[in-house]
This record gives sequence, C-alpha cells and structure tokens, in this order.
Amino acid sequence: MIWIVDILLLTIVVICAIGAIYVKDLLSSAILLGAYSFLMCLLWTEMGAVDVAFTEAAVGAGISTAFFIGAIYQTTRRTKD
Amino acid sequence: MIRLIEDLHIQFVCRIMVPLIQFFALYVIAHGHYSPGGGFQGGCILGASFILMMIAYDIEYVKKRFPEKFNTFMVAFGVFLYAAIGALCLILGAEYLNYGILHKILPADPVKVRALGTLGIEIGVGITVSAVMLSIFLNLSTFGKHEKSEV
Amino acid sequence: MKVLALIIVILTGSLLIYSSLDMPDWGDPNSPASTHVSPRYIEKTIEETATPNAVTSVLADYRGYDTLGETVVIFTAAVVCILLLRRFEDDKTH
Amino acid sequence: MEIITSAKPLFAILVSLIATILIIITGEKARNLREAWTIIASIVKFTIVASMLPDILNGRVIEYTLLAITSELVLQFKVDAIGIFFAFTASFLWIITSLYSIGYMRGLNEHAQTRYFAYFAIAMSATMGVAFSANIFTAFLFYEIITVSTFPLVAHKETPEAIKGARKYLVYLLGTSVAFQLTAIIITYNVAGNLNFLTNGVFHDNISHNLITLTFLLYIAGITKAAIMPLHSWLPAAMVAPTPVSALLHAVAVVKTGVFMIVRVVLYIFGIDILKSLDLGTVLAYIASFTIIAASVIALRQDNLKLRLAYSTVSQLSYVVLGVALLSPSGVMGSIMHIVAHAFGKITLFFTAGAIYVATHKTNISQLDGIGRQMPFTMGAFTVGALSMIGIPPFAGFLSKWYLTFGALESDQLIVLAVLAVSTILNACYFMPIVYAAFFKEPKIDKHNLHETLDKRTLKEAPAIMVIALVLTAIGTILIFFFPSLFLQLAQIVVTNTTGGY
Amino acid sequence: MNLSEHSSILIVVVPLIASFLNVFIGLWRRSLCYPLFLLALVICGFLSIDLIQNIINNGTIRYKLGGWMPPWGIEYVVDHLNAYVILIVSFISLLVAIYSKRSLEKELEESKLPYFYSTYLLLVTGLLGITVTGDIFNLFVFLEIASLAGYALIAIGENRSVLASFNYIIMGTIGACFYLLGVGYIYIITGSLNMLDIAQLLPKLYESKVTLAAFAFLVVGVAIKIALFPLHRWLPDAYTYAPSAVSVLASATMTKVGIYVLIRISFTIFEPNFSKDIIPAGTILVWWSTIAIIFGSILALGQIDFKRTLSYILIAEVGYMVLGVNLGNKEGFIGAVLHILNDALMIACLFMVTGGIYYYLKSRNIEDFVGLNKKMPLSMASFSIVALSMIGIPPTAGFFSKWYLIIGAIKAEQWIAVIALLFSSLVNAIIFFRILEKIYFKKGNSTKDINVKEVPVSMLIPILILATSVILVGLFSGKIISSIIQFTVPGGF
Amino acid sequence: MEIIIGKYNYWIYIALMMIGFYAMIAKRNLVKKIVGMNIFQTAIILYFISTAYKKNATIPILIKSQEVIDVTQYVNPLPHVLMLTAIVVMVSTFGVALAVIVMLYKKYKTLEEDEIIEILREKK
Repeated sequence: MIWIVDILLLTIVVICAIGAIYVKDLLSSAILLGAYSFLMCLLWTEMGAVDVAFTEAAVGAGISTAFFIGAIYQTTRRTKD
Repeated sequence: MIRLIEDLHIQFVCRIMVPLIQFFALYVIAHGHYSPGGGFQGGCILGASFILMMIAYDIEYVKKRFPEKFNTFMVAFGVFLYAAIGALCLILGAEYLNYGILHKILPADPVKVRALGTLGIEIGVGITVSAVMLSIFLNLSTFGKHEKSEV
Repeated sequence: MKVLALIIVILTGSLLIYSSLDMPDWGDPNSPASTHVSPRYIEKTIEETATPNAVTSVLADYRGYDTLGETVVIFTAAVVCILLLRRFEDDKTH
Repeated sequence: MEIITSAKPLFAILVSLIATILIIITGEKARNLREAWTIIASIVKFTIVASMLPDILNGRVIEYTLLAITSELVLQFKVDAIGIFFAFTASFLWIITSLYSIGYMRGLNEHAQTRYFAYFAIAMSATMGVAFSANIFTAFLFYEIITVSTFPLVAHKETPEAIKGARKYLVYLLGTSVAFQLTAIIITYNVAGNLNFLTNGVFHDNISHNLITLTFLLYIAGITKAAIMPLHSWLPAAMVAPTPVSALLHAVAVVKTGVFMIVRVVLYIFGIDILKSLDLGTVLAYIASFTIIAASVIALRQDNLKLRLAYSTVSQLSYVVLGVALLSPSGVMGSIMHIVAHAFGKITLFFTAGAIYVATHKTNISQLDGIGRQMPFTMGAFTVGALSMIGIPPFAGFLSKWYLTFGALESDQLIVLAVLAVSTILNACYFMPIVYAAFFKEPKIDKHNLHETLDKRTLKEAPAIMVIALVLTAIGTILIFFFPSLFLQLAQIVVTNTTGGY
Repeated sequence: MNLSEHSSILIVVVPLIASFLNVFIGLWRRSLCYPLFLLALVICGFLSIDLIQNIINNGTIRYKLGGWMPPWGIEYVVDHLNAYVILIVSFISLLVAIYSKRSLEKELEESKLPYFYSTYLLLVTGLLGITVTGDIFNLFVFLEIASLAGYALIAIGENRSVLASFNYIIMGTIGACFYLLGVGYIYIITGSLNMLDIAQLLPKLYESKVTLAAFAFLVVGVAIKIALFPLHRWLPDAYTYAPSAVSVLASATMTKVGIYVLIRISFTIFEPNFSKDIIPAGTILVWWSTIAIIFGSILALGQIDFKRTLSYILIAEVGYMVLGVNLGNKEGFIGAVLHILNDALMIACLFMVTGGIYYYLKSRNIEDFVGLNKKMPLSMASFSIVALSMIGIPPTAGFFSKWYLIIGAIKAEQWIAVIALLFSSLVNAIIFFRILEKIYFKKGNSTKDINVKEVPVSMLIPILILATSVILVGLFSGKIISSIIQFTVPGGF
Repeated sequence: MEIIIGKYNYWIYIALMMIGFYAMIAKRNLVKKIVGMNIFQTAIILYFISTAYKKNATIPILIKSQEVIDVTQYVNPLPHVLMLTAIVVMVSTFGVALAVIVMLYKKYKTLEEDEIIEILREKK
C-alpha cells in the first residue's frame, strides 16, 4: 500500500506549493518553500534517488531557505499577492 | 543582519555543532564513492556550517577566520582544481578528464586511478561549493557591505 | 494579464497531459530510458571505475564534463553575486 | 561575335574612384589641384572609353570578369555597342560638366566643394559600371551605388527644403529598386537561372506567361530612374540640387541610367520575341505615351525654369522608353539615338539655367524677359537646345524623332504617331515662349529695383568657363546632326544583334 | 601531445581557466587582468581558426570527453556548422574585448573589473560550449552558464537595466526549463542524450505524442532565448540599458548561438522531414518568423533611443534567420547560415558605434546625432557602410544573405515572407537614412556635442575591422558558401 | 483508470509545474515569481526522477561481493546525475535572481512589479 503514502505525500507537496505562492508574507513563503523541498526529498528517496534527495535536502531545504531569508532581511516581507 | 540575537545558548550549541557538521561534511565528500553524497552535498553542508556560524556569532567572527579574499580565492580554486585535473589528463596525452591516464604519475592501476581522479574532483567541487555558498549568502544578506552588521 | 497567463498555462498543461498518454508507465523497468544507455553504468561501474556508487561514477567520471559545467555554473553564480552586490568602495572609506 | 578579354572597362570605372580618393586627400587646401584631379580623371576616363571604340565598331565585345562572388552572382563587365554608346556619351559630357562645375561652384562660392567633387566622381564611376555591366546583378549593384552616391549631391545645399527633396529622391529610387527591381531580378534568376544580358533574352519559352508579365511590370516599376509616370515625382523634387548636378545627373547619368536599364531589360533580359508574343511592348508604349503627354502638359504650367526642364526631361525620357517599346528596328534605333540627342540638348538647357542663376540669381521664367540681350551666348545656346528638343533640323533631336516616327509606322502604332505629333507641339509650346521672351520682350520695369532693370541692357554673362561649356554642348548638338555616323553605327550594331533588322 | 587534436575542447577550457585565473589575479594585482583576458580570447581566436581549417581539410571531428565512448560519455562533435559559429563567436568576442577596455572605464567601477572580465569569459565559455557539444544535456549546462553570465552583465548597466535583467531571468529560466523538459521527453522515449545517437533512434518514434511535445518544448525554449517575436519582450530593455560592450557581445553572439541550437534541434536531432512532413512545424515557424520580421521592423521605426531601435531590428533579423532555416530548401538555409555571420558583424558594428557615440555624447537619442560626421568621421563612415548592408545594398554582406533568403522564400512559394523581407529592407532604409541624413546634413545646434570627438583608438579599431569585414564578407560570400556553408545544409534538402 | 494510476506521478508533476509556471508569469511580486521558478524547476526534477524509477528496484549503489548484476534491481542512475546538475543550476539561478531582487529593492524600495513600472513612468 505504499502508493497511498505516495499520493498523500504528493498531495501535501501540491498544497505546500500552492501555499508558498498564495501566502501574503514572504517569510512564510520561504518556509513553505523549504517544506515543499523537504517533502520532495522524501518522495525522491522513496523512488530510490538518494543522492538527489540528499542534495535537495542540503540545497532546497537548507541553503536556498537561508539565501531566501537573507534576501528578505535586505528587502521586505510585504507583498500584495 | 547578521547577529539576529546574541544568545549564549545558541552560541554554545553552535560551538559544539559546527565542528561536527564540518566533520560530517568532509566525510560526505570523501565517502561519495560508497554511499550517497559527494562533493556537492558535502560542500553544501560545509557552507551551511559557515552560515550557521555567521548567524550565531557575527560577521566579523567568520571573516576573521575566513577572510574574504581567501574565500574568493577558494571559490575559484576549487573549480580550477577540477579543470586542472582535466587539463593534466590532456597534457599526459589522453582526452580531457580521462583520469585513466593519471596512472602514469600515480601509483595505482588505471581503474583504481579513476576512483582517485574522481576523489580529486569531488574535493574541488566541495571547496568551490562551500566557498560559493558562503560568498553568496554574505553578499545577499549584507547587500555587499561586509563590515556593517545592520539588520 | 492573469487571464492570458491562465490560458497559456492551461495550454501548456494540456500539451503535457496529452503527451504523457504515450509515455512508458511509471516504474516500467523496460522503458527505453532504462534499457538503452544506463545499464552499462550499473553493470560496469565497479569494473571500470572502482566506484560502487553508480551515481558518483556517472557524475564524476562517465559524465564528468557535465559536472565540470555544473561547478562552473555555481562558480558563475558566485562571481555574479560579487559583481552585482559587493561594494568595494565602502571598504576604502572605512 | 569575337570576345576580347581586357581590363579596360574596369580601369574606366576605377579612374574616377582613384580620383575620389585624391580629391578627398587634397581637400579644400589646394583647390586648383583638387579640380585638376577632376579634370584629369574625366579626360583619362574618356580616353579609355574612346580607346575601346574601334574594337566595338568592328563587331567585337570586350569582357572582363572581376570576381565571382558566388557561382551565380558574378561581377562581370561586358562592353558591347549599347554599353559603349552610353559610356561614351556620359564620359564625354563629364569633361564638360567638370569645367562647368568649377565655374558654378566658384561663381557661387558654395560650401562643401570637396564632398561635391568626390561624390560626383563616384557617381560617374558607377554610371560607367552600369554601362559596362555584363549581367543584371552587376548593373543593379552600380545602380544602387549611383542612388546612394548622388544622395549627398541632391542634399548639397543642406537646407530643409534640400533635405526634403533628397529624402523623396532616396525613398523613390531606393525603395522601388529594393522592393520591385530586386524582386524582379530574383524571380528572373529563379525562373531562368541566368542573369546575363543575352541578345535574345534569358527566358525560355516554357515559362508561365503570367510570371513573365509580372516580372516585366516589376522591372518597369523598379527602374524608377527612368521616371516613368506615376513614379516620376522624385525628379522634380531633385531639382533642389545645384545646377551642374541637375545637368549631368538628371539629364545624363542618373536618368539615362534608368532608361538604359530599361532598354537593357527589354532587349537583353526579355528579348523582342517574348515581349511581342505577350504584347507587353504595347503596354509599355502606352505607359510611355501617357508620360510623354502628361509631363509635357505639366511642364507648360511651371514657372520655375529648372522645374520646367525637369518635367521636360520626364517627358523626353519616355521617348526612349517608347522607342524601345515599339520593338521594331527603327524604334530601337530611335530610342538609342535619343539617349545621346537628349543628353546633349538637355545638358545645354540645364547649363543655361545654371548660368542664368549664377549671373543674375533668377530662377523663374517670368523674370527672364529680355535677358537675351544681356546674355546672348547663353540664350543662343538655349535656343539651340530647345530646338533640338522640339526636333527641328539641323539639330540632334530631329534624328531621333525621325527614327521614332519610322518605328511607329513599322509597328503600325498610329496612336503613338499621334502622341509624337502632339508632344512635338507641346514641346514647342513650352520652349518657344522662353526664347521669345528672352530675345524679343522688353524687360519689365521693376520699380523697386530699377538698377537691376537697367543692368539688363548691358552684357553680363556668367563666368567664362561656364559659357564655354554650354556653348560646347550646343555646338555638339549641331555636330551630331551633321556627323552622326559614329552613333548610328553603334546603334545599328545593337539593332542588328537584337532585332535582326537593318 | 598534439594540440590541434584537442582544439575542440581547448577552445572551451582556455576561456574557462582564464576566468578562474582572472579572479585569482584580481585579488592580487588588478592591472594584469586585462592582458590575461585578452590573451585568452586571442588564443581562442587562433584555436577557432585552427579548428575550421581542420574541419575543411579533414571533415567532422568527434572528441570523446573522458575517453568514454558515446552515448555513455559526453562527446564533442564539430562539423562545418559548429566551426563556423565558433569562429564567429570567438572573433566577435575578441573584438568586443578590445573595445570594452575604454568603454567600460565610464560605465563600471574599477574594482569590479576582474569580476567583469571573469563573467565575460564565462559567457564566452558558455556560448562556445553550447556550440561545440554533441550532447543535449551538456548543451543545457552551458546554456545556463551563458545565461547566468548574461543576466549579470546586463544587470550592471544603467537606468532600468536591473529590471530588464530580472525579466530576462524569468523568461530565460522559462526557456531553459522548457528546453530541459524537452530533453527529458526525448530521454524517456529514446534513453539517450547523445545527439547523433538520438538522431538514429528517433525516426521510428515520430508518430509518438511524446516526440511531438519534445520538439515543441525544445523549439519554444530556444525561441524564448532568441527572442522570437511574441517572446521578445525581455530583449529591448535588456540590450538597451546594458553597458555598451555587453550589448555588443550579447546581441552579436547570443542570438546567433540560439539560432545554431535551433538548427541542431530541427535538423540534427530530428530529421528534416520531421518538421517538413510529419508535423507542419516548418510552415508554422515560417509564418511565425514572418510575423516577427514585420513586427520587429514596425516597432523599430517608432523608437527614439538608437540602441532600442537596434534591438527591435535584431528581433526582425532573428526572424530572418528562423525563416531561412525553416523554408525547407537549400537556398533559404544557406541564406540563414550566411546571415548568422552577416548579422553578427553588422549588429556588432552598429552597437559599437552607438557605444562610441554614447562615450562622449552621453546620449543615444537619434535626435542628438546631428552633425556627428564632422566630429567622428571614421566611426560615421563605418556606420554608413553597415547601414547600407542592413538595407541590403550590394556589394555589402547584407545583400547576399537577403538574396538567398528571398530566393529560398520564392522557391518555397512563401510570398508573404518575400514581402516581409522586402518590407523590412525598406523599413531599414527609412530608419538608417533618417539617421544618416541627421549625421551628415543637419546643422548641429545642440550644446551637448561640444566635447564630442572621435572615439579612442582601441574602440575605433574594432569598429573599422567590422565595417571592413562587412564589405569583404560580401565580396567573398561565394567563397564562404562553397567552402563552409554548403556542407552545413542538411541531407533532405 | 489504469492510465491515471499508472502514471499518477506524471499528473502531479504537471500540476506542480503549472502552479510554478502560473506564478512566474502572472504574479506581480518579484519574489513570488522566484518562488514560482523554484517550484517549476523542482517539478521538472520530479519528472526526471520519475523516469528513472523502476518498480521493486533499489538505490544504485552496488555491493562489491555481488557477482552477477541484475540491472532491473537498481534504479537508473543517469537521470539522478542530470538532476544533481539541474539542482545546482536551480540554486545558482535562485541566488542570482535574489541578488537582482535585492538590487531592485535598494533602487525602487518596492518589490511589486506594477509599482516599479509606475515609478519608472513617473520618472519620465
């Protein structure tokens, strides 16, 4: 029954993606993007792509989020859409 | 940024964690042949450890240990190492990046030497990636003014 | 603008869905992608490169040049960030 | 037909290019030297052209391939009878125009004289290029060089009006040549696979007639330099140029290049047979007839002397087109003869217009009353030119009209005959009043400017060098009538080769 | 070790290593950066000449990177088309390098020069890498190197350049992602990434929907990168506000390499009959590019800023090349490939002259060009030559490519395309003669041009070289076609 | 039904990609565009990883002692390698885009595209 887990994960991924786009606070958006990346990572591990998942964990969920937050501190959290 | 909060707890945890993270990063780089990982992942983790240091302490703290010029040098050096290993193969008479030819100068048979060559470039990638991550983060979060710790 | 964007997105999406119908099933071990080039990487990785991790051997050896390109990409990103953001003239005044 | 390979045509073209460089180097510092280059170049060029005459008269053809840019686009020169006919006329008149230009430029103390002489030389070089082209591609290349190099000459005065005129000039000439002529050439290449000028045309028999008709019309619309209506209005607009430019370029080089190209296209790209079978000659003849009459009528209404001459040019150019459109031996003969007859006649007229302007700063016909007494030589030459235009013996214009009339009879085009008759009358109508006013009318008493009115009774000619030039061309007009054998021989070779007549 | 055996890889590695060294040396002594930068590009130039000679004498070169047999390893395949584009790219980038020395002085702070040179070299590396490779994924990697460098070089310009650069990032990423998706689709049905290998595997899959989608994504991805008409929105701002040297390089090389990729996709990865017979892609692209030509020309007419005018002209010129490639006959193809060279020379020269005018005049407004011929005669002479070439007047280079394009269009019976080509020639004539008239005949009365004089020698030399080569290339286009271009024509034509 | 279940990974990747694509072209906020870009690229990576997957296969790290290698037991390593490169490209583009955004913010003090265009228009 692994595909049920799979579908559950995929659903959450989609929700995270939509959330990252629709929240009105860029910091939340950054965190949601991190979560999105992390869940993606799980999916890929499950598909046997450990190297890619490892990288995505380091980059997508880690470094990217750090960059994002660094940039937001230089700019603004405010957004209209 | 940088120095969001001057919290002793965080600094203490950091002091313990950073060496561990860095050690793990080196392991990941070196052990890429046998387990998931490699230069890029390891480099990322190494870079993340510096970023962690920067967040926990101060930008000056990192810059003292890791001067900007040195960092920039490392950015170019890692990838230069990579390209130079490729060029070394070329000079020894094989195609570019054909590590097999390195057995002329390294004490191993052509197949083993390929693994050594792989290790060499993984190290190069690791150096570059860690330095790049630090450099980009530094520039992004301070808007290029490395001295001021403004938020 | 938003309507136009939506139309473009839907068009692209329907092209993708339409083309997915002809794709090999997900996880099919006999799809061309799994049978044409990649078997050699798995079969010969130890024999030819002494690296059990096939991903590393492909990454750094079989397709090592791609990885050089990849490293250059990230090097480019660093140089670009320095070029765009770093303000050296402030160093001098301090 | 014997073919000689010789670089002479190339030299004839290069001479004035070298002169251009020398002129630019010499510049304003040494005026005499600069103008000496112009004169030397024009004489050398004429000598080279003349030296090729004997061979051509003996029925030979000179060929020279400069560069094969691609296998089908070849820069190649071929000197045949019609080419040398045109080149001979143009290079001879360049000598006289050079003299005249010097007088005109110095007389008015114009600005940017170096530029003027330099571009003039380039334009002449390109005119030779068109005359000696062996294929339509080479001809097109030089055709465009003429357009571009004469643009600064037309805009010479740099006044807003001059720039406006020059812009119109450029839009018409460049626009149509790129849009229509180039298309026509490309279609020709595509259909016939050959761009060389051949005596019986390049098209095969099995090509769709509609396509040939289309190509023909594109050519006619594309060669705007021939000033066929309705694409003629650049020519009056270009009259803002200094008079020597109008004289040489808009009576000889540019417009003659246009009609020369049309003759080339009609005789050597399409060939008489195809045009006859498709009845396209008649179409062209009607267009030309319309232009002749309409332009003459417009000329009647012009008060500005140069404008009247310009419309007269439009009308006269169509004689050449008409002649060749008749597709009969005499028609072609008349058409070719008219190139030289009109060149000498019209250049004289323009020269006189310039001389009047330099001497009295008058541009309008209504101001010319009684000017004949003041400038007898100039107005005498004007009369000669005008009579030649009308076609009265013993002037060159008579010869060509004679042949044209024969041509019309040969091809049973009575309408054309009528057109010739009417246009002769119209010519007389717009030229004779000027002559009459100049010699027989009393100068109008201008109360505001009494001094000048009195001036008119005394002799006050333009600078001598200009008068010499215009008298020379006037004499030339007469000489051609009495000793036409050289031109007739050349024209005959062309006619024999292309139509089989004579 | 025989160097010329390795010239196909060296041409990429030399600028790459030079870009690292530039960063090193920049930390230590800044004055050495420029000589190193120039040296690398000179070597590149020599290598490209060596390469093309090698190709002409010995035919296609295949170079196995890392010693692995394709399709397992990455392969470099250099045939006449690559070598030709490589020659153009390295030649132009060398000239721009010479040009950039003085023009940058006023547009960039000195401390950033090492990074600028480094980025510049990376851009060249990327473009050369795209051109030389025979592997579709490797192409993507180098495409990204070139794009990233391009984004940055544009962003350091003045005024709105940063926003332009951002738009470029967005559009460029969409383009690159579409390309990557196309690669993925090709990979899933063939299992290979090597172009020649794919070319053998694909024909039996032509009926598959995946093939169709792969082709569509590859072509649209590249179309964004080369700014084919409705996807061109990023280009005018980007090229207008970038530093002069960057505009020259980007306009003259990036779109050309994009066209090269398009040719590779349509005729090497896919067989010519795929876009001709199986799906009507050729016809669609012909119509698409016809629209691009017409709209590019019309939009160019309405601009005041001359760099912007040139950008729109460039969009029309891209239309020319896409048109020629897709006409489906030999003449059209030859015209397009010849136009790659001609357009690179012409656009580079025009952008250089504009930069030169901006150098002293501080304006690119066409209205301010009044009377410039007295101040900078040599630049303006070059400008005039190139203007004639843009209009398509023989014997300049522009005529010959247009000649072949029109013949190709007539043979393909695309009359609208013929009209579009002529129309754009006429529009060019209007644009350029309007400017020439200002330069040569209008009396200068503006106070701005007091300090204007001829551009510095190091900027003038590239301009003159380009203007001369416009004429020389025109006169020898037959030779170029017979020795190089005719071998690039794909089989089915 | 079989189509839907047999390829559900593909459907999800298409959905994600379209979400990202929409954000890239329709969102006014520049950072949101970048977020969209990230989602878009990650979706492509998901697609590639999906192509590499084989049912009942394990990660492509071989055990040395094994004598006979059965290819179907290991997932396809090639797309993984490609995607490693793609991730690096992604993060590089991300970094550069953020750098440009920071520059834009310092210049215009806003991150909304329409506000920036408004400012530019006023300048004229």
